[in-house]
Amino acid sequence: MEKTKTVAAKPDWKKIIMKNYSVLVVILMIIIFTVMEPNFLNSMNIVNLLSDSAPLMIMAAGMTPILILGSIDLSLGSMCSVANVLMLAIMLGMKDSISSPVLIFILALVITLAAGVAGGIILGLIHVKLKVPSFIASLAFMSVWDSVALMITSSPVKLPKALKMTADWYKIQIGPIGLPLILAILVILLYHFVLTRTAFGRGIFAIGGNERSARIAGIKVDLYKVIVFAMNGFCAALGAMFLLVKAKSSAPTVGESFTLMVISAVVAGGTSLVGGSGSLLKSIVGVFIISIIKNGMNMVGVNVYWQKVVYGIIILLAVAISVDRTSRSRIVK
Amino acid sequence: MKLRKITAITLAGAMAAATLGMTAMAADTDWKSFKIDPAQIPQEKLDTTISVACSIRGLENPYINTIKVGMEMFCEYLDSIGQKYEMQVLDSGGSNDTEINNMKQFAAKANGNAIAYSDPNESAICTSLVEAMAESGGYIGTAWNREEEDTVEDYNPNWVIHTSPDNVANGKAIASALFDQMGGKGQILVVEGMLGNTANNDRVKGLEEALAEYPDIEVAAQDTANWATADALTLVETWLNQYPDVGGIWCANDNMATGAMQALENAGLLGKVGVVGIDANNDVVDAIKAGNATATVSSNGYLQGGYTLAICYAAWAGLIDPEELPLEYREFATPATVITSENVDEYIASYIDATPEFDFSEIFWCKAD
Amino acid sequence: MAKENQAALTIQEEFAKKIKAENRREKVIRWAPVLVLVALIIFFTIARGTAFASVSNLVAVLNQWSIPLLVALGLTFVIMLGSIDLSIDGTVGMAGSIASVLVMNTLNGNNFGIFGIIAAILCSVAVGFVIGLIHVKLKVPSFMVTFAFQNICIGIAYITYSGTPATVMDPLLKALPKASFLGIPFITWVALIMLALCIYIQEFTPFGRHIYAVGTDETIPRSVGINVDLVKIKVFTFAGFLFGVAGVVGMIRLGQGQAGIGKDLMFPAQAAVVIGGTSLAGGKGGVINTVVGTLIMTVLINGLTMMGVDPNIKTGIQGIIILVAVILTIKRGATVISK
Amino acid sequence: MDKKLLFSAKNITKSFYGTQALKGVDLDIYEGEVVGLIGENGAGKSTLLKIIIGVQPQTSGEMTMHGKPFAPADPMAANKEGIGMVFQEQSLIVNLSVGQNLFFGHEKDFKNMGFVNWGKMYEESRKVLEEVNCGYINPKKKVIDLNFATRQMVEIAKVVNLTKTGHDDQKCLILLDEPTSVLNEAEVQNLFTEVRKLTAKGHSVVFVSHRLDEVLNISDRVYIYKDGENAGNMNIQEATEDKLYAAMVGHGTTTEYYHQSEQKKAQAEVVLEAKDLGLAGVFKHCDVKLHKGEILGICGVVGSGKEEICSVICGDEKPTSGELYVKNKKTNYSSPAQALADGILMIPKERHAEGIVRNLSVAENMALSNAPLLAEHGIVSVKKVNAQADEWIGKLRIKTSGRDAELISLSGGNQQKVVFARALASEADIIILNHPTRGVDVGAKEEIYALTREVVAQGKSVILLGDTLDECIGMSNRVIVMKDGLITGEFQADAGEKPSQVSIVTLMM
Repeated sequence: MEKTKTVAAKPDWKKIIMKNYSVLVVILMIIIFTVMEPNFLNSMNIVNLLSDSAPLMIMAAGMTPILILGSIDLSLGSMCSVANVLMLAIMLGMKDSISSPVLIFILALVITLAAGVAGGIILGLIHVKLKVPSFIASLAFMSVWDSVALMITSSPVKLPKALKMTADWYKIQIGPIGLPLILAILVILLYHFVLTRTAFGRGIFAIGGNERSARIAGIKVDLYKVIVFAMNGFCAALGAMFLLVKAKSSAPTVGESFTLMVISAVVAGGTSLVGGSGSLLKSIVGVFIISIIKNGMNMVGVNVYWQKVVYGIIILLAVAISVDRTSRSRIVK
Repeated sequence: MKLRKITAITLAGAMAAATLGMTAMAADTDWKSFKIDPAQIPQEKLDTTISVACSIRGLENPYINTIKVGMEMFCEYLDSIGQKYEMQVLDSGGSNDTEINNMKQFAAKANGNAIAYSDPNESAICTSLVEAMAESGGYIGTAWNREEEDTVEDYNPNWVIHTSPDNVANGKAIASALFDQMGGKGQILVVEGMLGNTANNDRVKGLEEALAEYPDIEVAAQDTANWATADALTLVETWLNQYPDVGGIWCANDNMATGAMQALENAGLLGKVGVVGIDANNDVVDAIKAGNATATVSSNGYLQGGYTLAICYAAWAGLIDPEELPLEYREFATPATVITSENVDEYIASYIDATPEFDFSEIFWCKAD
Repeated sequence: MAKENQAALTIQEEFAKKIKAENRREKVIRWAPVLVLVALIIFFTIARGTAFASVSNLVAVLNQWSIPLLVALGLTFVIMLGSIDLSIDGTVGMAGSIASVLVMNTLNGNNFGIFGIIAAILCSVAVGFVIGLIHVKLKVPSFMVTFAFQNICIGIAYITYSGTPATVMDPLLKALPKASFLGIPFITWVALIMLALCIYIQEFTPFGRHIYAVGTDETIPRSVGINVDLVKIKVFTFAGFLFGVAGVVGMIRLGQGQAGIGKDLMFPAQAAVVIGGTSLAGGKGGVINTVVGTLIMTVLINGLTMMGVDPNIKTGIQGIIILVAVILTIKRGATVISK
Repeated sequence: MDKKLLFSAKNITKSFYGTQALKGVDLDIYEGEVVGLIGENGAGKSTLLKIIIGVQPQTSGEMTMHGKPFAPADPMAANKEGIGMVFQEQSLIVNLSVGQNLFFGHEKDFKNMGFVNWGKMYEESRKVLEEVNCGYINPKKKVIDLNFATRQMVEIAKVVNLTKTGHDDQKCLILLDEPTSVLNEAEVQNLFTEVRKLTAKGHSVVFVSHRLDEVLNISDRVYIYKDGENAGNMNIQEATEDKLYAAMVGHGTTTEYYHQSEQKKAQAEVVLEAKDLGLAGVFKHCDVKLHKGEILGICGVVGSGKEEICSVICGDEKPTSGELYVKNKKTNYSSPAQALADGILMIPKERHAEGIVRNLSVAENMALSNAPLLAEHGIVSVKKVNAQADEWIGKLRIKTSGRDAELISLSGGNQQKVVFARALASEADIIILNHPTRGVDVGAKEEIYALTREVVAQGKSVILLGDTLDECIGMSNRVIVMKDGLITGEFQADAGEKPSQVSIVTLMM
């Protein structure tokens, strides 16, 4: 009996550091960029760093559990475009019938979020019920959402002056941190809590680790998957709202560049693409890695022709350092 | 002054746009001949490192490269007057969000000692870019895309100027050139740029205006090639099987015109079908000379990039006060040239065979009269 | 009524029936991509008649098919490993741009002819090799390595011509897009030769078998003593080679080298490979599947263009047809896992 | 012993990340003999085999083969020396054909002008298959289309062939790591015949199994390992199940293996009833009743439908005919989650594929099925999860570095214990045990039997598919026999009135 007694877990610092290399990457990058351009850490840029990343952050929140499932969603950016143009179209539609801009904003937001959730559910159902791999299902939906966005508004639309005040909150600061980022991080923390401390969340990790085992163990695999995709739609729509108030305008192509950026941010944070492991907290770090690279390159003023080369190399270095190598047996695909 | 002669063939549309800004007909002709006098710039300004940037939407398009070159020419001028500076290009890759972030970060870096040329990705984000710069105290000049309701006076003094070669007019001008060449009747193919993009929508709007004036021209097919050469090639290649008797191809930019011409060449129709585009890419200009293309429009990116920064610089250096400038000197059209077989030799001689030279001290020389 | 019938059957008969049904289903799944292709061709022929089903359009389709085929072939092997390659847009654009500034062109005085082209392909082979090396040795997921190299290679393409793309002046290269042999365009021949090479590698070399094995379960070949890492590096390198060829062919087709040659090739290629029936999980599918998949994509785009579908909804229709085609090729059932 | 020594390993040790898996074991194999290798899970059997085949190197110790020092860098090197291994996990590539699998890694031998000559390879394959009496297998067939037993024979054929390539007169050593776990009785007999044929030619075989009867049946000599050390070896003439058991576990055996003294009669209440249940092409007309507090054994060969009937009851597959009543309520499950809501849970047979989540911790794996029960207001209590893990780690003697260890770091048997703990911890009151003791060592088996008794004593019910017939009879209150998808017999099996094995086997075959 005594030989099987479990030892009280001591904090294994080596393991903790190995599991959190991505934080080291962030610190390293901050140091390097500050040395190269002292203004990198001036107050205005810190404010930029701590508010610009909000849309990316919120979308990473939706994508992380999808990657934990071992799935992927390539339609995220296009879903975001749809929500972006839809929200402004709704606001414009209500402009004449409802007098309070705030009410218009809230109503439009609610409808948009509902649309995002609905979009996520449709994708989730097709993936789960028809067994279409999420990669290809979402790839098809990328095209579909692109068309839907263009059908809603074929041109970018500006937030009319009468409704501009609804975008003012975006600039509110609490200390150096912008309100949007605080909202995004709150969403992440809440979602993180759900993922780690509810039966649903624990189920997600089990499904990602071994779907058959999870199913036999009585976990509602299909339902949970659809919920995760619905949440992703929700986050995409929320991110779309952020982009709307940030740019004070909508555009049917606005989300395009986000899809791969979001996935790379989540992976750079340390969530694995094969599923079963990962964390939303890591994704916060991942988003900062991507944001700092982009910000730092603008700060340092890299030659325009070299920008993409430098961006690619830094991302590669960041991921190569932060990738989780603690599990030796893991196969990397 | 060959340059003068070419710019003389400016667009009626562009001029109309210019007159829009002329709310008060201030006859203050002095501004036109305003010259930067380096001696008036305080030494402390010259010793301050000013951050110079142009914000662009990507590097796929050679026209955009001319803006960058324009900035570099202007920076050579800064060298010549002993101004310290740092130069960079902000590439948005066609993303609104990235362009706004870039501008905010650039503004943060420079702490107010900044001037920027910006080609907003969409008109809807123009003011967001200006706002980023205004908050830091830097100076910005925008080009092309801006919502009609916005005016530079909303962000005094930081939004120094907005110049606008008129996309609607450009689209219409090349369409008219094409239709004239076709004898006013026949089928055309329309190759659009990226859907949902302001520049594309405006150019197509210009095409539609021209179509209204030429009732015998019929659009056989219309689709997007996403501003890309390869996509245009595929598109036109397919269409040519369907409409072998087509008389002309209207493309929303020159990259796509290149693809259209390649498709024509493969089909043995090069030179027999008119092709028009916008941007004055070298290969399209050469094709006009060879008789393989009909027309393109030069918006003169060198001039746009260089002079916009020059005016912003004058504002930063305190030589001009934007608030005192009459509106017609803050919102105006830069010269755009329709290049056809008539003036192509001249254009080649001054812009392709020779690098154009500009005197950036005459900051308002860039204003189309 | 079905129930009564079943009651009359013995287990063995039921079993035989079930196997038959399964085989039938299997057949449908196996042939679904071809059926989709045939259906598309029939539909477009009815809708657009001789304009679609003409020799000249056949030539156009072959032309338009060549580059996607080259790209998708390279991707097929990568996907058969269970990995993914996002670098396509970059590598293809890079190879095309490098080639254009090394052959006789409008931008500089270079005139290395065939050596310029070989050098350009070697560059993308090198990129493929480095991708494989980093992926295998540093254990970085292929998704991330190739995403990074997508950016790096587009950057390199920009650097090669710094602004104005080089137009090809080499008379031979200029003549090639129009050249044809037996009625089939030159660039399609290039693609077909590469296709033959891929079939050879897949079917007639040990390497081809090893790719399947690594994709199925890499612990198995490892236990037999096969150098799994080397197999992966070879696959990425070979993919790099095919992307390089695609880039050069794209440059020849366009008569110009630019980063844009590779633009938007990647996602359609992924779709084509999967529509063809190659499994994203690895170990299943192959080159022939990809031939059908790329043909579906090419015919679809060609046909929709001819139909004059509103460009705003064209991509949407493409998406739906991709989805339908994939749904037809997928095994379903409670116990099937899809990621 | 007049036989020639073929292989010898002396004082082999192996340590992994700080834990000592082998503390010094020996193994001598003479030509033409079958050596049985037994020991509890984690005793070091698999580790030693992996060292011999070259998957991993030993930390210290020497090996010789054919009298020469032997240190293979990889399995291919071992093959060249005449050592081949059939791995515990299947190692065929399912999307390749049988022939391509047989010669996997050796395709170069068939290369001609740059092309692999598949025709020649298939011809050779046919010869190889015939040599192991499997000429009926078409070498061109894809492995994915074969059943597990056939795959196992292909696997054995592959190893036999590999070890012979190039050296026809060389004597080989073949390592079989639990080769019989997926085979039915007839196939096991067939395998043993093949093994005998091989040894008759002077080759030697190492046979690892948890089924002591099989070890006694086939082996000439038996080695016993315990906790990474030698625990003796004996000739088969002197070995009995009791002796082997004692040597493995380290203390005396109890013949009351199945705790029959604690077996209680089932209650009258029917908790689950299947009426005319059927799954097209697999089983039909099945009427099954399960009583409260009952262990119902289902016997049958692989393919009799006993596995699938469990899949249907636990909700994994939908029946195509008949009705299923649980606690007098008609059900129509479309997922195991729905069945769990009614208190039905299955411990699956394929542990790796369906039982465990390898990258989650021990504690999390145990909490998979009952997370909602460990929650307060929907929030899962980490304390409770940990407490539950500690409780079961102790109860089942699970060998792990702690509840937070990733499950994959545990040995196979201990993983099975975790899965077992999960089912017991859940509030399910109808538990389907599908080969619960597969791959579990003898000591742990006994604990699992005792726990099963405890479970039914609490009023829960169990459906048991035994790993052996003996187990099924010994544990059950009632036994159902299935053959070809139909129920062919039913026996009362309360303590003291157990049916004979023979009477059941005749209904199975």
